[in-house]
Amino acid sequence: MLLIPCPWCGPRPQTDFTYGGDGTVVRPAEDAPQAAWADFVFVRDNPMGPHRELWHHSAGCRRWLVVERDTVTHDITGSFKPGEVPS
Amino acid sequence: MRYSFLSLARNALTGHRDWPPAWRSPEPRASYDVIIVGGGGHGLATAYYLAKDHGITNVAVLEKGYLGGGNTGRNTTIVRSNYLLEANAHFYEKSMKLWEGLSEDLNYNVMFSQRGVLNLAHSDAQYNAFGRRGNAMRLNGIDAELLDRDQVAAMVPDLDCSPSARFPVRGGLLQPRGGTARHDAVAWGYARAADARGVDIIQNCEVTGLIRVGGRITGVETTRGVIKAPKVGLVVAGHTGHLAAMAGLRLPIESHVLQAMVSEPLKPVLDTVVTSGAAHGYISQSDKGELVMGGDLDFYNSYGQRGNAPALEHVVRSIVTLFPRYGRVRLMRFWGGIMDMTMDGSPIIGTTPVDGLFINGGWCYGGFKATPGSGWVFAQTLAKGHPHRLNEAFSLDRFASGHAIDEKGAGPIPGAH
Amino acid sequence: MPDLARASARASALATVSRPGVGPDCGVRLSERPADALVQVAVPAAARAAVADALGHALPDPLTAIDIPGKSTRLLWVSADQWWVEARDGTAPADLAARLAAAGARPTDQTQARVVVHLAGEHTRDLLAKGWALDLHPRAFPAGACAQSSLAAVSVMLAAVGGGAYDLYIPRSFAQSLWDWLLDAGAEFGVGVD
Amino acid sequence: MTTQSFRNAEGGLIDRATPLDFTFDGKAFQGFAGDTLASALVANGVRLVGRSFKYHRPRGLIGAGVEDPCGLVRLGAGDRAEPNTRATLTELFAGLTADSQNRWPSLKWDASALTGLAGRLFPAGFYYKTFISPQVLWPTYEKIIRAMAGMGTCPEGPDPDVYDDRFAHADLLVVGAGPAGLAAALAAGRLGQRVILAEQDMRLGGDLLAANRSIDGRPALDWVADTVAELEALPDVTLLPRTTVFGYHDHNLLAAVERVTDHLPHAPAGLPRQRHWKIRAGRVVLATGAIERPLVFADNDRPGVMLASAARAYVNRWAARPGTRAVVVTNNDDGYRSALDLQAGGIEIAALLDTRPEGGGALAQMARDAGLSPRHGMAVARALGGHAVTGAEITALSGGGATETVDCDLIAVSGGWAPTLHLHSQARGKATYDESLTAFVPTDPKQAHESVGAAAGDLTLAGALAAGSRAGGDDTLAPPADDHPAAPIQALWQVPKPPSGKGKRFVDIQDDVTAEDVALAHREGYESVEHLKRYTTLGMGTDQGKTSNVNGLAIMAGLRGQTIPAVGTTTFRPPFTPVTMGTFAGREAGHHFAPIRRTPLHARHDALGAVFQTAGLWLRARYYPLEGETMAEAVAREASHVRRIGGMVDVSTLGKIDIQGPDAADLLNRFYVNGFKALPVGKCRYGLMLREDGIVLDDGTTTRIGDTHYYMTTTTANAVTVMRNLELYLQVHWPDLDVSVASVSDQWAGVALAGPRARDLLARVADIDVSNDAFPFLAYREGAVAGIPARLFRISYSGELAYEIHVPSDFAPALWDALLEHGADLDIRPYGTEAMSTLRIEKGHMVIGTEIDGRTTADDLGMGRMVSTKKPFIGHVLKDRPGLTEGGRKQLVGLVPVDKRTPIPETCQIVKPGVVTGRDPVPIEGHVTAGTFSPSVGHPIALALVKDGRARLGETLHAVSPTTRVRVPVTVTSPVFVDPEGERLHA
Ligand SMILES: Cc1cc2nc3c(=O)[nH]c(=O)nc-3n(C[C@H](O)[C@H](O)[C@H](O)COP(=O)(O)OP(=O)(O)OC[C@H]3O[C@@H](n4cnc5c(N)ncnc54)[C@H](O)[C@@H]3O)c2cc1C
Ligand SMILES: NC(=O)c1ccc[n+]([C@@H]2O[C@H](COP(=O)([O-])OP(=O)(O)OC[C@H]3O[C@@H](n4cnc5c(N)ncnc54)[C@H](O)[C@@H]3O)[C@@H](O)[C@H]2O)c1
Ligand SMILES: Cc1cc2nc3c(=O)[nH]c(=O)nc-3n(C[C@H](O)[C@H](O)[C@H](O)COP(=O)(O)O)c2cc1C
Ligand SMILES: [Zn+2]
Repeated sequence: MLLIPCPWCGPRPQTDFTYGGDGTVVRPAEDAPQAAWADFVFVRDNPMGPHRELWHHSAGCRRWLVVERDTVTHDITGSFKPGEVPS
Repeated sequence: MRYSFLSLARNALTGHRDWPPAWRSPEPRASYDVIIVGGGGHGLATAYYLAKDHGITNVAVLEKGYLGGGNTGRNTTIVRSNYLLEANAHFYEKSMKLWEGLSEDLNYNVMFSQRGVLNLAHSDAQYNAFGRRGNAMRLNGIDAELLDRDQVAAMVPDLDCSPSARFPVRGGLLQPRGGTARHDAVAWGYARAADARGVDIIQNCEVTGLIRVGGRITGVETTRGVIKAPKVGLVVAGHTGHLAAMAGLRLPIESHVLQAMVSEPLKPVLDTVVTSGAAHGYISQSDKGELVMGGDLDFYNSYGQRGNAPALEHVVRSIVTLFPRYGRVRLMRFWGGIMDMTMDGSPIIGTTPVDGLFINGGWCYGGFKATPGSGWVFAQTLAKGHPHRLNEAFSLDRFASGHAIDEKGAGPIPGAH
Repeated sequence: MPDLARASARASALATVSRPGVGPDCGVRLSERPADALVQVAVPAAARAAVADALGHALPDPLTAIDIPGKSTRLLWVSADQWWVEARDGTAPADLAARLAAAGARPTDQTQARVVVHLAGEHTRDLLAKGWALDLHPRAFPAGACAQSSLAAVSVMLAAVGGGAYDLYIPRSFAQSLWDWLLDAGAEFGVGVD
Repeated sequence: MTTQSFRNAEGGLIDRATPLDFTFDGKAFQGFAGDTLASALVANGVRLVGRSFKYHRPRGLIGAGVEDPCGLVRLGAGDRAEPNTRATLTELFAGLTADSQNRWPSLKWDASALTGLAGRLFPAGFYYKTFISPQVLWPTYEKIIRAMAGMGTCPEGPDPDVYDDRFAHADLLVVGAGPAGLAAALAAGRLGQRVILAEQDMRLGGDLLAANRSIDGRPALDWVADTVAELEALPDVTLLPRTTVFGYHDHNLLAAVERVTDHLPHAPAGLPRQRHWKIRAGRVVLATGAIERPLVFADNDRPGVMLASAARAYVNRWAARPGTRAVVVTNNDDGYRSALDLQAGGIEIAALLDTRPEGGGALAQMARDAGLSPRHGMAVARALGGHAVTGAEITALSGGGATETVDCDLIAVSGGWAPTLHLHSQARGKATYDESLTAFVPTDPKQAHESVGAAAGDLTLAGALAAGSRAGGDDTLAPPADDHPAAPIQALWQVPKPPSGKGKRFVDIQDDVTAEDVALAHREGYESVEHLKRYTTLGMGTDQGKTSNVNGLAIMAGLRGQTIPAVGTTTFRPPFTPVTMGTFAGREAGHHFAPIRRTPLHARHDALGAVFQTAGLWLRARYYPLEGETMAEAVAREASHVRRIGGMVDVSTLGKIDIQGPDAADLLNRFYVNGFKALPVGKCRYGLMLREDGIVLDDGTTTRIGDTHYYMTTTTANAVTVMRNLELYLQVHWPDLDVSVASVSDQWAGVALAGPRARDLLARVADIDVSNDAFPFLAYREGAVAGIPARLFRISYSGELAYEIHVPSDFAPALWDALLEHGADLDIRPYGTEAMSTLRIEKGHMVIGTEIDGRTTADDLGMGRMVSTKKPFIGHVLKDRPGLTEGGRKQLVGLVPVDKRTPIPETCQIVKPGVVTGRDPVPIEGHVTAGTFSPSVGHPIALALVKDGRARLGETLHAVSPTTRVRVPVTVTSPVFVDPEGERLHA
């Protein structure tokens, strides 16, 4: 069971969270073309290695957070509030 | 040497010293007509049908590890064609028909065991949904039977069918022709048969780059050097996204871990494959005697090929809840595999925007059953340069165009199959 | 117009559960402690001071719960800029909510959304540890700490209230189910209901 | 009763004052407290304990602990039987019963042993080569193969026992309570750390329990006793004997199983049988020891061939002699220690063979001093005997193969020690081959763990104590110990076949894999260790190859002409030893598999005799049957009662969300396809939500209850998803919107009051003006109902004049009672979800799962006109993709049976009338989503999704269900069967 550090609550078991997928995809402008929207909804980098991803602390503070986790080792190297993610 | 009881007996007399290798271990040549990346069941089947049906034998299968060491070697071996949507139904049924003659075709016993696959329904709503699916199957020419609770109880006596169960059994959808097969044998059988037709199977050869010239594929870089080919097929399951990125492609795929487990071997206790979507678990018994079980994904991107406890526990909870008799049976091993989860739960088999590069992937957690059919249509796609009627719908551009094949209706979430 | 007295007739979510008596060797004792008001409040940063004024106490830090001295009111942190105000002094939820709204916060009445169960006894931690993944060692979770997490697959709030006792805030619809679980899981230690 | 004729009169960690009776294969025996089943069998001279997996060869005990591959029994009987249980890990208790497995009719005379005679026909993987043609015959062969395979038989019935989960946290988890582990725990414990020490054995002490060693000049067991006593006194140290750590997961979570009551003749009430510990540790010390390897020679599986360390463990720890006259064969110094201990335990050493050409360290000298005469360069070539060893054919390894025969009943073998690095490897640590040990040792840990003592490849006692102390945080603690300088081990992976060529040389003794099978795999190209494993089943048994894997891969390395590290190992996977499914499931199985959600009115429904239905985690009142009524009758009665008179239904399961803030209207406008900006205070509006891909997600009503305050309802099914989505968009995509959301699903209960007399009843109990003018369709008011503060909505799912009354949950029973009481003379009655469904089908309203099935668009459902073209909302772009807008899509329609009589089952697909359903695929026109008998129109009706359905009104199609042999000619109609103008709604 992963131990996910919530920026608000501290480290919590994975079972308290809901996974939200790739946290780097950006919702397009409302008037962006269909192709951009299809990209946002369907297409992913799916990297082997560091991955920034969304998790929802659903059994805790109910905040969404951005976790930086290696998809091979599962090591977590960062956890951020949305909007405070370093580039 | 053809395999048969007679040849086995003859070799017994000579202490089995004369069996030839099942496949050669050739050095890679400088170029091939077709390169298949990935020596799992699908890649090997593709090579076999390329040679057998299309006469294309100058083919290499490149495998980074050992043959069948990917998902082919780690899946729960359920074979079925019980799909609702037409594209799926026709494709998987083609695969089922190939299974039915596969051991003979390959001259290798893949132990295809049509013991029936039973999906449990736990409510009227689910029972009706299964009924609709079963009826769609029947209209698509596929066997299906809708069982009520008593029929289920008679067929699977160890199942808790009491009305007081947490998720009472209402009935089930049975596909009698569904069942299991010996997973490793499928890889080995295809490898041996492809090798016999001249295909080079090259193990311990990892593809590290895809070589493109002016939007066309011309070959691959590997840990054993550059190998040229005008056509390259990616058949790497959980690594599809990783390989496609080498050609600059991003895919509607995420890689996730699915876990499976086996119990200690038991004398026969379970003669059917039983699955419960509501309880998130499925189970069968292998010919060697272990109970083979699996369930849901771990639900986060992973290339770890190992799982974590919660998903595992959930599977066992559901199995013990459905089958209270198995509580004292011990588990002896669990493991994980990397699934290429697509955004609609259906595979992608066909061409790509890169000329000469073809993809066969996105099998989610249901591609073992597709192995023969997948190889068969993909061989045709590679040979002709365009998809067969049976895999036309599984195109890469279906997402952008709104033609997703969403069997579960789960939407663009890479978690369903 | 019918009987207005009915309005005060709150029916507990635990009205029909089994309630074994407290024996001499009960390792865990449960009791239901309905709050008079439990208001969830989102407090915009600008309204913090006003809200503290209205409550007569500063809002607690993350992961802590404070019993306001001299008042039967507890403040619990629930999320970024969100707290629960729990009153046991007869305050009506609507009045409390109105006070908070007047201070510029956004109150939501949750008084009847949660069933509050008090757990005490020497084996309380052992019982909770069967379904609660967070560390309850007094060094990690001292009196005054609170946390939301899953207990036997139900999302709950747990507050350490001192003396090895805890208050458990269970979503109402799950209360009976979780109560049954507590009795089953606690059988090893003996569970009684005060 | 057989006497314990192989028990020494003195010594051992057994309690001779507590004799315990037990049976094996029905025969009565006695042992002592402190025994395992295995040691008690040894003490009673029982050699033959089981039959092998494939050839059904007679098998005895080979090990004394987790490594033993063969001593598998069926423990107990009936529902509590435990198949494949290792005798070496089973603590003896009074009344224990055990039976051997995989044999018929008896252990001694097993008919299937004939397969062994024809063994040549069954080399590794034989089944791949035969039973191929004709494929249709395979099922017949398969039955036979399945019956022959397998090991134990499943318990007869449902498991009667309870299992438990237990989360734990520690600064330091120590796995293994040998000298290294005890020292680590002690050091850390003294420093005030929170320590958990887990030991699979019933006793703490590890190797010291079975060895004659001394620490600090005193018997080592005294040190163990002192250490355990001190640990027990430390408040933050938890000692867990009988606890196997079996899994090492990510982020330092380790899983362990504690056998709580397995060793008790009668389990005390309330205690779980086994406990599943989930330990999150700051650091982990792996002090798991090492496992001795056997030697590979002909017929090395005969009962009486035993690991030398096991033989000495039986003698030292249990005072039980595994034989009377032994041949000891070793390739390393430790074999001498075993020979000495056996001799001291009263076993005659017939021969002591050292496979090394010469040498031996201090222990060899001690052996010579004790009168033993080691013979160098010699090995056992073949064990003699059938059901038990009767002798050994021994041979010089360098000689021409000449053999001599030594009479003996025990062959004690030592092939060297392999560190128990399973957990280290599970945690992604590396294994490096150590030439000097001829074994893999743990290196490069990837998590916060370290291996110490024998587990790290240090086989000295002083080393174990020192490394343990250091790992515990204090390297000054370690006491000195009695180690002896050792001479190097010899790598010996197989002894050549005897000149007679007789016998099978087993590598994996449980799964019957021989050195010849390894060679066959190599010959046929299955030469990767992973192929070797899968082709021959080497290491795939219940012991997971603890004694066989290294021998097997070393033999393969030899055949491939490569080094052992180049060939590599197979993957170590959890569990370290097999764990019951019950333990995995823990308490949250069966009844507690998923928590149950109940509405505040649950007890009221129960009292009214409701039949409940599961909906997700919820239990909902489905219908309230009268005496003798079928469900269909009850539902028709309830539904028609609503239309004619009035009824009330519990709608508390709806998702309810409190939305506040200046941008709330904007948020709603972005979530729903229809406009919400202009919704006035005091009004409700029905809304439809899409997913980003343009497919319908959910529907519900949202009410503006204050200027910047809204109350949203969602479907029961999507309550969680919609709430999570609101949070996602507010927190991630649109952080600029100033809105707060809170789920209030549990705070509010809801009752829908529907039917012509609904208003009459409401007027009696509510304190507001409920006239049509004052409270029109889609109006909202706050007021009191029966004195209860309530939110009142004039909305209707049934299509009737209807209201929803929401009250805080605790008041719901009072509300329900008041409505029943004041509605009694109006004849307002409760109805269930099934009647609600009938009413909605009559109105063509859709639900999640059938019409809103994750594939339908707003237009498919006939809601296209609701979709705004003036504003963006979630899904607005992708809903226009060609695939979602082209012709031929399925659209929502109604169906009426042509004969106006035959019900249309919900399982139906739809075809054209002429289409014959048989073996060939036929075109499908659509499918039924919902069907019911409509009391309002007086005949069955259905909703369906039909290709281009709206253009086919009036067409006759056939609803077919081949699985249930149903075919109903139907006419396509509008999906609204009742009150299409909505007059009742507005009445
Ligand atoms: C636990 C589990 C249970 C499952 N249960 C079922 C089931 O019951 N029924 C069912 O139908 N399906 C099931 N599946 C899915 C099924 O196993 C897969 O869909 C199927 O086996 C995929 O076959 P494949 O040949 O495409 O992939 P694989 O067998 O994974 O083969 C791909 C190969 O590509 C190789 N490769 C990857 N990258 C490179 C590279 N760069 N260079 C060279 N080679 C490379 C890999 O090593 C691998 O051998 C399950 C999967 C798992 C993990
Ligand atoms: N000279 C030799 O050849 C030789 C060989 C082997 C051992 N030894 C002796 O053995 C001792 C080694 O001490 P040590 O402490 O390293 O090992 P140990 O063997 O004494 O103790 C290891 C302990 O770990 C337990 N264990 C293993 N895996 C476990 C798991 N997953 N869960 C719970 N418990 C588990 C075992 O039951 C055992 O009690 C020394 O006395 C050493 O001299 C010597
Ligand atoms: C259908 C099936 C049956 C299996 N049966 C066994 C078994 O009897 N014994 C065993 O040790 N492993 C068994 N395994 C698991 C394999 O040992 C192995 O864990 C799996 O193929 C994944 O490979 P890996 O663990 O080497 O990564 C089985 C796997 C599958 C797919
Ligand atoms: Zn949090």
